[in-house]
Amino acid sequence: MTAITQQKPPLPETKKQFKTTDDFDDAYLKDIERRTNIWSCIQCGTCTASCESGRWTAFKIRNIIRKVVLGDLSALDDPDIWFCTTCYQCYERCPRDVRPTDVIIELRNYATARGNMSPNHQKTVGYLKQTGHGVPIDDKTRKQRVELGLPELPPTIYKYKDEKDSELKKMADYLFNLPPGKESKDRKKEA
Amino acid sequence: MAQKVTVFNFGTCAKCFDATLLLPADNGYELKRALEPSKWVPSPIDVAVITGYLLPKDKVLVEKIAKNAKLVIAFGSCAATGGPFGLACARGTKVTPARDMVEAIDVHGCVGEWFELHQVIKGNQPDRAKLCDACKRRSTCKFLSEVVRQIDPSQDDESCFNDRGFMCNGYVARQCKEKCIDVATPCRACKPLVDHPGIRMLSMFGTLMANVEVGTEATGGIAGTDKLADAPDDVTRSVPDVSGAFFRFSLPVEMPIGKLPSTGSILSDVFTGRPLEELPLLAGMLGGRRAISMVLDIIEAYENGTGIEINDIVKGYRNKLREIEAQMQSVTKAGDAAWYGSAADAIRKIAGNMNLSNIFFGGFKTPIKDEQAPFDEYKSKIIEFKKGTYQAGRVKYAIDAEGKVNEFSWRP
Amino acid sequence: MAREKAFASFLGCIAPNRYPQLELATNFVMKKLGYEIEDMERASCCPAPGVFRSFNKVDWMVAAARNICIAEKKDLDILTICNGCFGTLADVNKHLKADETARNLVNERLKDLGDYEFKGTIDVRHVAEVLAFEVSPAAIAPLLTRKLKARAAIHYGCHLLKPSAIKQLDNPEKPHMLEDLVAVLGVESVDFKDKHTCCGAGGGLKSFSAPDSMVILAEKMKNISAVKPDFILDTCPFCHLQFETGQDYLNKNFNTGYDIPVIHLAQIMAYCMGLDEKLVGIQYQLMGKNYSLASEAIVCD
Amino acid sequence: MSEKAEPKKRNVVVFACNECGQGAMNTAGVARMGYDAAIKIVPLQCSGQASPLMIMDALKNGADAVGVIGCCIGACHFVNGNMLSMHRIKLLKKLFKEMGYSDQQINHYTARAAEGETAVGDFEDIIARLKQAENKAGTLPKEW
Amino acid sequence: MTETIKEEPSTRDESEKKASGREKPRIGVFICHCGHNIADKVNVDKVTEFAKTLPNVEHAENYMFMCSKPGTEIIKKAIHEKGINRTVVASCSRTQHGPTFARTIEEEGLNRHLHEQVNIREWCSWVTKDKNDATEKAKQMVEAGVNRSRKLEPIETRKISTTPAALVVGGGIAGLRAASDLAAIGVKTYLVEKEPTIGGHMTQLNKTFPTQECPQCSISPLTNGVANNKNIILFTNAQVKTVEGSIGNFKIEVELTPRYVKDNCTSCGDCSKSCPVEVPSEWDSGMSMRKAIYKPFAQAIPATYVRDKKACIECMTCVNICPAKAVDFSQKRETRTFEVGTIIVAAGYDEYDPSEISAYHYHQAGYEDVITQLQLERMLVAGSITNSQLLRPSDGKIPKRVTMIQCVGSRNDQVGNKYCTGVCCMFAIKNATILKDSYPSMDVAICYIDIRTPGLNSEEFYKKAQEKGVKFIRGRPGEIQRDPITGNLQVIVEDTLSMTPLKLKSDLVVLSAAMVPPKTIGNLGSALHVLRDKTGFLKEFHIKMNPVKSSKDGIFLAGAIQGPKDIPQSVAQAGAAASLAAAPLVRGFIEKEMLVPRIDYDLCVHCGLCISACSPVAIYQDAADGKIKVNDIACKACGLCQAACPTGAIQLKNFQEDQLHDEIVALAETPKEGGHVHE
Repeated sequence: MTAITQQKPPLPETKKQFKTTDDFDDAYLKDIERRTNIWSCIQCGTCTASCESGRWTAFKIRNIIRKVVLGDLSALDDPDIWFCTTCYQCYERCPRDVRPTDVIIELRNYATARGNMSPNHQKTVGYLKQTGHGVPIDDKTRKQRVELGLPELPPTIYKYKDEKDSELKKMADYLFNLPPGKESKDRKKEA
Repeated sequence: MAQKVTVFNFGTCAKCFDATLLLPADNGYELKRALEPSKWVPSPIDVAVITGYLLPKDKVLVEKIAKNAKLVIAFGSCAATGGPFGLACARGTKVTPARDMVEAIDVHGCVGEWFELHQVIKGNQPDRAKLCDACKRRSTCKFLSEVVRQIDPSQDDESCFNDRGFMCNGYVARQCKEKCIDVATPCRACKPLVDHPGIRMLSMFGTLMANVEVGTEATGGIAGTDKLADAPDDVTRSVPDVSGAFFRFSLPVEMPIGKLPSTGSILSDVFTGRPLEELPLLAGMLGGRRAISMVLDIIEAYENGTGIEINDIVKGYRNKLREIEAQMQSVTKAGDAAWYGSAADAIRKIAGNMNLSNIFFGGFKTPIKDEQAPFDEYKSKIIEFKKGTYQAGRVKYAIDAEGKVNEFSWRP
Repeated sequence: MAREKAFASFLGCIAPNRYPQLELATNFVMKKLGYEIEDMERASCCPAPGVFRSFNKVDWMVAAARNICIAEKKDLDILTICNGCFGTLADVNKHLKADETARNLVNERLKDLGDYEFKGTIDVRHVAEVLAFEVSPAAIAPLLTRKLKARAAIHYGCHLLKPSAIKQLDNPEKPHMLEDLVAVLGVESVDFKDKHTCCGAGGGLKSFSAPDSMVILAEKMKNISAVKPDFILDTCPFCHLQFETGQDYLNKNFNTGYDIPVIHLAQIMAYCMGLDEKLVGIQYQLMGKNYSLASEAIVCD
Repeated sequence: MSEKAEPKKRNVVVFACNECGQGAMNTAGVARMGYDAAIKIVPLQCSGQASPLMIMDALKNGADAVGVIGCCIGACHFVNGNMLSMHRIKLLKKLFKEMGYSDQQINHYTARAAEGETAVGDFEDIIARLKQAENKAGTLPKEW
Repeated sequence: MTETIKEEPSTRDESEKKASGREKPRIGVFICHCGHNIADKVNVDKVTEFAKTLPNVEHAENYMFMCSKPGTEIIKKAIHEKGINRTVVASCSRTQHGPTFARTIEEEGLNRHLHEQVNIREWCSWVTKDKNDATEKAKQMVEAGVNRSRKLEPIETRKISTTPAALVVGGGIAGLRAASDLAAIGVKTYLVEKEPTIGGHMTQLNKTFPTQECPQCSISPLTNGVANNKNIILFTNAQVKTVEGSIGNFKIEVELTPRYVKDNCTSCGDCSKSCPVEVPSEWDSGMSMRKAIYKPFAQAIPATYVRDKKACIECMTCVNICPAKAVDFSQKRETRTFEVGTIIVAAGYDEYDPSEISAYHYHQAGYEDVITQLQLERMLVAGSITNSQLLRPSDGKIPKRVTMIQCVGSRNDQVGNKYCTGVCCMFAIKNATILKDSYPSMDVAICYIDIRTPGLNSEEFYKKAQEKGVKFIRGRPGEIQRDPITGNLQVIVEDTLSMTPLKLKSDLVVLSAAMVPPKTIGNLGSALHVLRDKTGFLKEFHIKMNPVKSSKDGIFLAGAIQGPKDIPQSVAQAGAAASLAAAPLVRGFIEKEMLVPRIDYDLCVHCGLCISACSPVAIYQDAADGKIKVNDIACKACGLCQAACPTGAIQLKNFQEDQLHDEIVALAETPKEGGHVHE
């Protein structure tokens, strides 16, 4: 008998294919619900059918809305939500006026708060904090501006960065102080 | 043998008391006026006329008066049903109608009207003509989508205020001499046509607000769990202040003494929680001998605070009013009936009536019956409500974002 | 109400920092139409409706409100040449005007950034919308010195018209404002498949994962190149950037050999109103270096 | 507190419409569903007939709470009577709040003739709310 | 309390009028044990004793079964001996034995409304646990009953003779069914149809689901029958202008648009042949052309031709060519007035115009191949312009791929139609099946959100369609896209079940457009004083219990005017409406208890809120003297006006403020000997 039991292989670790209540939490829904209209979604798929991004990427807006309605937290960790180009096509066409684009934006806010933020995006935020622009100026353009007879620097916040209590600094201090993204944390560990 | 009639002055507002000055001289009864009832030496009289609002402390005195009088008449809304001062009972002040102290006949009205008093003294019924019969506006009674707090009187004076969502209690009011509706001010039914005017109007407005467009959507859940009345909807929310709108003169008889904390003075108790646009009228009712300066202070405070311009003509008239008031202080004490009559007429001419309904932020509501200057010089502005504290003259008050007064002070 | 016949020009990021010629062209056009243009000193990124709104909606609103306040101080309506900026500023402006709680919240936060308070006294306008509706094609016609006999693939971009509930400019499914506008220049708009879909840049996708955004553009370019237009006409520097770099990327990786010049509405307008072709600045751009507007130009008398 | 409030006899006046309101109550009775003896029913034609006048009348004369029970919204047998009374009660509630009293002693409900439990549910809710109001000492005083 | 200024109600004065109810109230209280049902919980004797102490109570008694013969005898005896003129019976519900006792006192010559039923069984003994509580409650309820009964007044029942005729608005399937049913019962019926021909949408259809019969064949007996029926007077090209009065006697005014062709038309069709003008045919929903003088379709009834004045260029060819000299341009619009007893509204529906949804590009240049289901029907129907071939409008080729889009204009908040039209699913499935049958190689896809096929054989039909190879794709298309070069159409839709976006190449796209209320409904509704609900359809009296009656007595609804319906549902409702409408006419009179409001004109201020509050529109302002008045027959005694009135001028009899006040007082206070209210 014992011999046989010894021969039995251990139960293999399998990825669970079902979801339990732990995977759900509709607390974070409450806010989204207040600002959007998700409860009236009938999953008709008009949004996905209107979604340019969805035709070429794994992004399936209807499915994400479904997850939100169910309170499925995986929606927050799902990188797909970052594939929306906010083109508002679904927003325009939704027969139940669910305003999917707003739902996505809300979700992204939550995701960012959880630290699900891609390195590239952190870089962009970095630009904003350093230069006040998502796309900072480069030397080529400086030259070009001069050639075109424009001032070398546009009269934007970057130009005034050095004046005392520069507003650029204030902006950097007070805006978009976001939690570090998970990836970046991981990277630190590796280093 | 002439009837002995004595008029007693309670409460602060002496308007009704003064109004008795106008009782005809040759009325066949001898009129005495007790400005300070406490000083009155009891002597048997035929008719005792109580004016002003009564507080529990007055009970003894009133009973004493009643003992000596054959007939007690509660003259003016304050004495009869608590009147505008009764609004203070929401904050615990026990304003009591005379009827709750002694056997008394009510003569409603703010200001109480001398000829009605005259009739009652003579033992006749005051006539019961309906205000709506005298109103030039016609009602079609559409269901409301919203309640508006101000209207531009110049546009459309055909349709009933209530049709335009501008709450008017004229439906339940009797005709009076000083019609507020004539100066584009909704009636608050100081002379009720029926009993419980307030609740009836409330009932009527509730009905108006239930828009008749019938929905068939199910109420969801097992019935009994749908507390539809709990969710305040926009229309209900748009009624700024129910007690002030429907129970302006009858709160103490319709509702028990309220539980809100008192703000100290009875005056501020009355004003707190009222919508800004009601203030001038309310002050006109409460101010008594100082009504004019009170109203003008309130108005000017807001005008200065928010930069509403006033042209010189308007200013002129306002000054004239202040003058009249100043003189009145002295004269009414002496009790010069003739002068008082003429002064009252002068006030009516400018301010619409003794409640000064015509004076409003930015000007006057309707043209002043006067040869000078065209109408639009006077037209009242639709004001928007700016949160903040405002002060002028004796008055100081603060309103919140939706234009409700949350503190009021007036130092005499 | 803000001052008439004058605008505070909001540059944004890409226009001044990548395509200054758009900035120049816009000023030229507006001056020609008798508008005065004032700079908005210390204006920052709008910030972009896709990227920054996704990170933190409130901060996004605050930063945008700050920009609006700069114009409010000048008592001028804001003029943008970028759909993104338009998307952000117009939406935030409308939202804060309507929603008091949001306004109070934002004003609280604004105190940190300097002496700003959002009052809601101005509007935010897009150059295309100003030209199409305030000025109107008819009024533009007499000012033209040149006309172009060209076929343009018009790309509206997303945030110019949508959400139509907020923008209320034109029917997003079948708009015609730009078509009407370029018609007076003699430019013919060619219809192509999926005309009103996104260029793929928006919503932070370009920075999040450039390849995916390129896939979307690839389809777009396929449809556009199929109808062989002389150039692509857009109203948004970001789309501009996407079309430029995108064609380049596709050529490099899939040797598609695209070389369709990308021209902003302001550029074409400026050219037809007599701006020197050098200053229109197509030569600075990646695509259509050897494309000359002059070749198709017809001088008006 | 509530223990002390328990034994005292309450009177809750319930205005019930002729259709679903009374119907549900009869059904509840036939099914022998028990509910608080404080419930006293005034049969009306339609819940839309229950005017604030009557409601205040009841409270003035010593009722502890008042409920109005009609058909479900949209199913009123006189088209929209229930809506009318509902809106009036909203106003009344507002008035009570303005006087500093709890607005829980006047309520509007709906019931379904076929389902007694709906009526019983309403009654239980009335009592629950009343107790809550009493504990907060928010009910109108008995005589005024 | 302010002194009551209102005058005392007439029931108070104790004049010597003998008429029951006028004299001093003498109340008899009778309490029933109901076996154990009441007596177990309620101490009946105590209650009886208590009742004796109440004012005006001349007699109080309890008995085992009041409803039994001996029980009622007790009541009669009391009436005889003690001169009781009002009775209060405390037993079961007013619905159960209330009528029994009412009848009892009626037999003794008292008015039935002088009986007050107090329900101490369902509302007290059965629901109260504690005995004392139950007894106390019973006391209170009895006192309340006594107080109420004290001021009750007799209500007379009036007989109103009815006009033995009915009006049916709308000549569609529902209208026809209703009209012919009425006629069969022997009621003279006026049928008013706004189109020049009767038959409605059904005549446009090709086949009917689920059995795929020919609708023409099924409806033509009905149309012919109606046309030839002596009992039915048919007005085509006609619209109802005004409706006055109430159940039993409505006065109707109908406006007739002239046909410009006299009835001696032999429908030879020469005029049409020779007419030079061509316009798209409405009946063919634009799929074919018709002349300016025309007959909508071959089987049209009435067969008389009709001239379209707008299209006509007045070349007079038809006038000259007509062998019967029937064409007559001089005809004028005229109005007919007549009286009817009841009205059935069967105005049907319109097909939703999809061009509102711009992503589908319906009716736009280049998108000719986007059509609606109704147009598809018109193509497939026998003898159609394509002679029942399916040819696509753009190039007349037979399409290889057909895509159908469901819920176009239904379930859509953007266009404001929240409801599900309900029939489109079957409609589409049917057409898909037909296409599959006639073109097996054609590939037919239906893009749906949910397939809804309730009812007989519907689901089976759906299954058949699946077996036939119709593709069902669960997803609502985002747009219909056209390649500007090839001109091909693509339907872009996500197959939500497999989460894949699809681009369906489609040669023909068919939109299943919603059913919406007919355009003319607004005027009709207001003419009839019938309420409409949010969707714009006419509102039924009660959504479950009375879906056929309208909000106004004597007006009934049939077919799609009350909400989207398929043919069998419409027919069924029409039948029900017919029988309901016929009943009072056959009977010859209606009996109406005059339980109506009375108005105190001293208090009425003509605010008119009672008029708006009155659902059956029974209150009106008399044009003559400007007074508000009540139409006793239309009134439903709901009392809404009473609560609405700001001055309490209008009071529903036996529910008057003061009567209810007495009752409320008794219930609000704990019972005390001698009661609360006294004379």
